[in-house]
Amino acid sequence: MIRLDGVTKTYGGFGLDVDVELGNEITAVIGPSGSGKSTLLEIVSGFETPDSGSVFLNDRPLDGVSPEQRNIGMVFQRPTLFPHLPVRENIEYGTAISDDEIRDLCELLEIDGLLDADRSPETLSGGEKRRVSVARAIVTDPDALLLDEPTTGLDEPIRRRLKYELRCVLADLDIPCIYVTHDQNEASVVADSVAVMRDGTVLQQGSYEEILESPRNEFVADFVGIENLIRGEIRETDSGRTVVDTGVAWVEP
Amino acid sequence: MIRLDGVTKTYGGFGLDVDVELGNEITAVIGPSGSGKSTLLEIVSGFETPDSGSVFLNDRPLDGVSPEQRNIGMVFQRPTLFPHLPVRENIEYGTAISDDEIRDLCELLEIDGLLDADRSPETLSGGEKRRVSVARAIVTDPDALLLDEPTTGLDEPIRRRLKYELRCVLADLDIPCIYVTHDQNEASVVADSVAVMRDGTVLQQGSYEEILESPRNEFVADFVGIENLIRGEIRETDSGRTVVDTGVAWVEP
Amino acid sequence: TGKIELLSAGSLSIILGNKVGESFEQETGITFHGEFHGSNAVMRFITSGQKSPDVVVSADAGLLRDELQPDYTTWDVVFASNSVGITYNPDTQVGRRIENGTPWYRALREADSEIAMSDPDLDPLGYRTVQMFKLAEEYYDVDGLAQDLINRLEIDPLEAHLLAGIETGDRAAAVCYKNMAVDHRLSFVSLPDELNFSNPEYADHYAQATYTTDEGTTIEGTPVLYNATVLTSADHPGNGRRFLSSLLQNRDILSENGLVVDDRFPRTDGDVPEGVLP
Amino acid sequence: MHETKSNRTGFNSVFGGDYTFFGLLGAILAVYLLYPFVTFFAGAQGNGISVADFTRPEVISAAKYSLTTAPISTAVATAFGVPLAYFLSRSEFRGKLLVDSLVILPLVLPPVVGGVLLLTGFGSFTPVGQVANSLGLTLTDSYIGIISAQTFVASPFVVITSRAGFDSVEEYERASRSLGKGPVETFFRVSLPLTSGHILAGVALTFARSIGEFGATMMTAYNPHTMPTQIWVTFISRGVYATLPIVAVLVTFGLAVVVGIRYSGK
Amino acid sequence: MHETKSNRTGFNSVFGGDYTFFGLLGAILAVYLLYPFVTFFAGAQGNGISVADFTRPEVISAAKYSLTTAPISTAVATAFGVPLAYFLSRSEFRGKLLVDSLVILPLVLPPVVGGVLLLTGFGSFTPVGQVANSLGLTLTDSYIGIISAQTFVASPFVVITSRAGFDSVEEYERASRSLGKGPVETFFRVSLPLTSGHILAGVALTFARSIGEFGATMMTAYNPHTMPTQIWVTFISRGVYATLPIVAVLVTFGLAVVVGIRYSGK
Ligand SMILES: [Mg+2]
Ligand SMILES: [Mg+2]
Ligand SMILES: [Mg+2]
Repeated sequence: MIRLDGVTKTYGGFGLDVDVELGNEITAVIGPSGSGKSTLLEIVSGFETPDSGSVFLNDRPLDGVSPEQRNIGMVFQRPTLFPHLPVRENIEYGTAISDDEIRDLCELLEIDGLLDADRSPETLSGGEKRRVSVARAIVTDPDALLLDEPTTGLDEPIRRRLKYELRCVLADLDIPCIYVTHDQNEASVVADSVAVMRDGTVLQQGSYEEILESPRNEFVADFVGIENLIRGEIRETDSGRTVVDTGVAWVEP
Repeated sequence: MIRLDGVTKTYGGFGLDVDVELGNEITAVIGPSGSGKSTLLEIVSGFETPDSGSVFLNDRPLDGVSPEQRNIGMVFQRPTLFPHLPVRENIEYGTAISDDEIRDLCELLEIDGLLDADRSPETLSGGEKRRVSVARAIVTDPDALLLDEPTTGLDEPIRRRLKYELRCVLADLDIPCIYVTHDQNEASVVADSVAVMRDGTVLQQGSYEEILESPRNEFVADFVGIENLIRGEIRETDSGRTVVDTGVAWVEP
Repeated sequence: TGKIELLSAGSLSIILGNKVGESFEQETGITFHGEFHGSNAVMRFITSGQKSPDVVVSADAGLLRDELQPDYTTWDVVFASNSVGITYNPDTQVGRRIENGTPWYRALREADSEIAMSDPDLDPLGYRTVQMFKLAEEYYDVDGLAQDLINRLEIDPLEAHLLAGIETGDRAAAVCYKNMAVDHRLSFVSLPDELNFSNPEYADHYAQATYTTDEGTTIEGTPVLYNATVLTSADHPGNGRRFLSSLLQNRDILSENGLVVDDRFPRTDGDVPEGVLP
Repeated sequence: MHETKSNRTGFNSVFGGDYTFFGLLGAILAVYLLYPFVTFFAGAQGNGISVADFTRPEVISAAKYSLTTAPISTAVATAFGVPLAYFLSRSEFRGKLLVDSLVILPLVLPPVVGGVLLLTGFGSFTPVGQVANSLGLTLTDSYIGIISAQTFVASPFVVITSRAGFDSVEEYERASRSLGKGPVETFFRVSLPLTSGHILAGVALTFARSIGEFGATMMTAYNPHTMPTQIWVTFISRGVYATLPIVAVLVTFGLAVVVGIRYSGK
Repeated sequence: MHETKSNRTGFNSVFGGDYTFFGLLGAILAVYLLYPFVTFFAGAQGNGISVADFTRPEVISAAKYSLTTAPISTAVATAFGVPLAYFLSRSEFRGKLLVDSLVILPLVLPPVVGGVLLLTGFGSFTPVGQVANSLGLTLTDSYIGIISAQTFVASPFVVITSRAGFDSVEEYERASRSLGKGPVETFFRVSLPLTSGHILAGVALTFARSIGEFGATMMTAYNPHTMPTQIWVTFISRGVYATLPIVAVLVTFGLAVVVGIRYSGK
């Protein structure tokens, strides 16, 4: 479980102000660019220090804990495979594991063909690079996993396939996974729950269905892809009942 | 039509020695790495000068003609889109064309969505980059087109799709296209005819079917993917008839 | 044993650095370190606390006394003189005319190129050059000679650079000390004692010629007198005195290299310590 | 990367991590490089150098000569050095390795020796010097002499950095050539924009080196005095601390350009 | 890119194209830089400099001192300059822009002025100099003095090039940190291998500058003579052409290292 407790961060004209709790499931963080998604990841991973507030990982406060001591895996927008190391040494960079373990993991991610000899990461395709970078992150058995738009730059069919497979792999880990994306469709496929961000704050958090059913405001509705939004005026607000005039006749069948 | 007439080129331990004629069709040049495929392209495009012999394009000798005067389009292994120019300016780099023309071309290559505003080539997916680089080359209406492993580094599904589409686009151009690949399957899908290279020479040239039916030697057979090769000894060579002892009983059904 | 550090006028670099220094090292086993700059730079290094040698040698006896007495030393020994003259490149118009017997002042005055001199604002050789021209105007009785020659002058920063210009073909002629031309194996025209600043007896005559620096200080002509001292704060004062003594005994080396060493030297100033004078 | 506020330690790593190890090692060099400036400026204050000294005529004159030569030397070095770097990056010829190495010679050589060599090449009585003289040009002790010394000493920087840039954009040039553009058009439309960062870095270094050039300038053009020459003259005639105004002006100009170009490139 | 045989023109572009435009412009600078060497060596021949002059004791002694100081200065500059570059690339702190600019100051300053400043900081009568003296160390006119001058003048090169390298590998370091490796391990396993090209280039420049350093060395350590100081001394006492043997040796050493590092990097 990851908890951000009154976390704020200001620089330039931008301010982040977040108070959320993320369980052992896959949470998609969506929102337009500049909404603070990447900054959120940087604070959780420890590459940025919040101005105030604290981050907790399984109730352990992470104040003053440096990135390498947090045991939080990361998958970056660019795959950042170490170009001077062969694929296998990339995967084993964080921890040395047995031949059997690495074989199993790579079969799961369908990259077992890349372990041979001294294959350089520069010879890999875009999709292969992403898979290797996921393998490299989860092989260290992290307590949480952060993914920053891990399918960006891939062609659509590869992207589609990768996100379904990521869904399966991440769900099996049973740790908090924060999956940043700007694509609500990707969020709906990969994640158990969704957090919608704008201007440095989390507007709404919940399962995709919850948000679809009752978006907190127009922005959220728009962003999660609700297209049948009907504008109206609130006429009456009774206890438990709201009468809305949408200007459209409505006939109960 | 491209003709290489006694073209030789030596450097280091490597020597190229080629004598071929390539018609207004797609010729796949296949062969292992180091067989001289890329050098062949460099000589045709004018980036390398042969030690002896000449290259002819539609019977015009290209001796002393610099690359930019040959009117030969190129698609490189790396897409080499100019990073400082938006996608549209990349496509129009060689020649300015009308909105309609560029729209038609890009629809054909399914990249019309990328022409908007100032989209930078760095934001494109691998497949999109290749398509833009093909568009950039053919928009100048070249007299020949050279492609150097244009699908390398792409994920398999994207690669499969791109090669089929390249097949269609290139066939319509009705100019000589030299398509270098190390993948015989890709050659069979894209090309009308195939030239197999090894150690700087063209071992055999013809349609894929011809080569499959009568490979000149074991290397060619191996390289074009014939797996039912049966070794044998020549017993008799009569006029028009060769009796081969394969050591296997053969019963005419 | 131990070592000795010398800070000296650049024009003595061969004599002191190679010849006297080497023989001193061999005789005494004392490690000799010589460092050579223009005399003004030498004084500047000492008075601004950047260098603290044992022995200081100046190409201008007055300069050393003005700058170093009484804070850094209380005495000195004048051990030689030098003469100012003309060095030239024989492959130039000026050089050819001088070799053909044209008087030096006519050759220079009618030269087709600039004549090099040291910087009169920084270096005694520089202002002596100007003063020498003034003396020459009277001596040869040629009106306007001094100003004509001064107009032809091009300033080189340090004594040694003058000769670089002659050697490399950037300069036709330059005014320099005799020993410099000897060291560099260059052609040299000697001047009469009335003009060459070598004779201490002509001190009053030399003093008639003056130069005013761009700082506004007026300098009178003085004989070229090389003097030396051991600094009060020297780390190796004993070695320093031994070096001076050795210098005063090696008169042959000095004269072979173009310096004037006759019975007028050495001349002392202040209380010279024991063991310096032979 | 955004700038973060300083925290308790005074240092705040952008990685939230501990860079003390590197900071301590690096601080040794930083202190070593900066300490002499501190003692110098502190000493000058104690020696009564005042603001008025900054407007002394020789300070203004030296600044004028430096500012009218260093930019020209930089422009000359760039105008010829960038094509040279490009030619070396693109062409093969007999003896290329030699030319390639020799153009960095002035970097290895002490500038004062470079100055002597320039005199052997361009002095008044050398063949080149005589031709120039007959055209009314003086190659030594003149504006030309200053520029010639600065260019000799400083141009290797722009050549080296540009060459590294050009070596990295060859593929893009092939693309341009195959699209019908000749070498010159390709150079201006592709190579130059893609290597502008490298070139600017070289221009900055060349300018810094030019404005600080003393050794070679002293030999080829003691007159008129540039800032470095004037620093030397002032040092000899008036001592270390009297040089403060020119040192301060020189350092300010040099740093301004280097820092300016560096940050404009980002 | 493979080397091609020369063709009729003598030049053979690897692009089969016409680089005359660049070649002609570039040749002007190349000739300008090389011509003084030619006149110098030609002049020396005419002045009877022989092979025997290369084995004169002062040539051998100067070569010895240079070769035992320049590598140490380069090592010191690298050992402290690379961490400094890394710290500047990774950390934010008050006054960083200042430190960042000031470490390139020695590049702008004429070396002889740098030498004067070093004397104001480390001379025998300064506080630092007195502490060193009491420990039996002499900071001027000694091995330490030579190394101190060379390090001051040459270290900015390795700092500048390494900094550029480190600025480009930040993302890889984040990956390493997220995989549990601390800053020091990350530095040695990721940052250093990925920036070795930049660092080597800086080391080469620093070495070239160190071995050719004269201006500052003359001030802080006129003795013992390094090659550049010996060139100066020979020049003063015996003239321009007598310096040829040391100039040749100096240039050979400097170039060998620069070229060696350059080609080993490829
Ligand atoms: Mg982002
Ligand atoms: Mg190839
Ligand atoms: Mg891809």
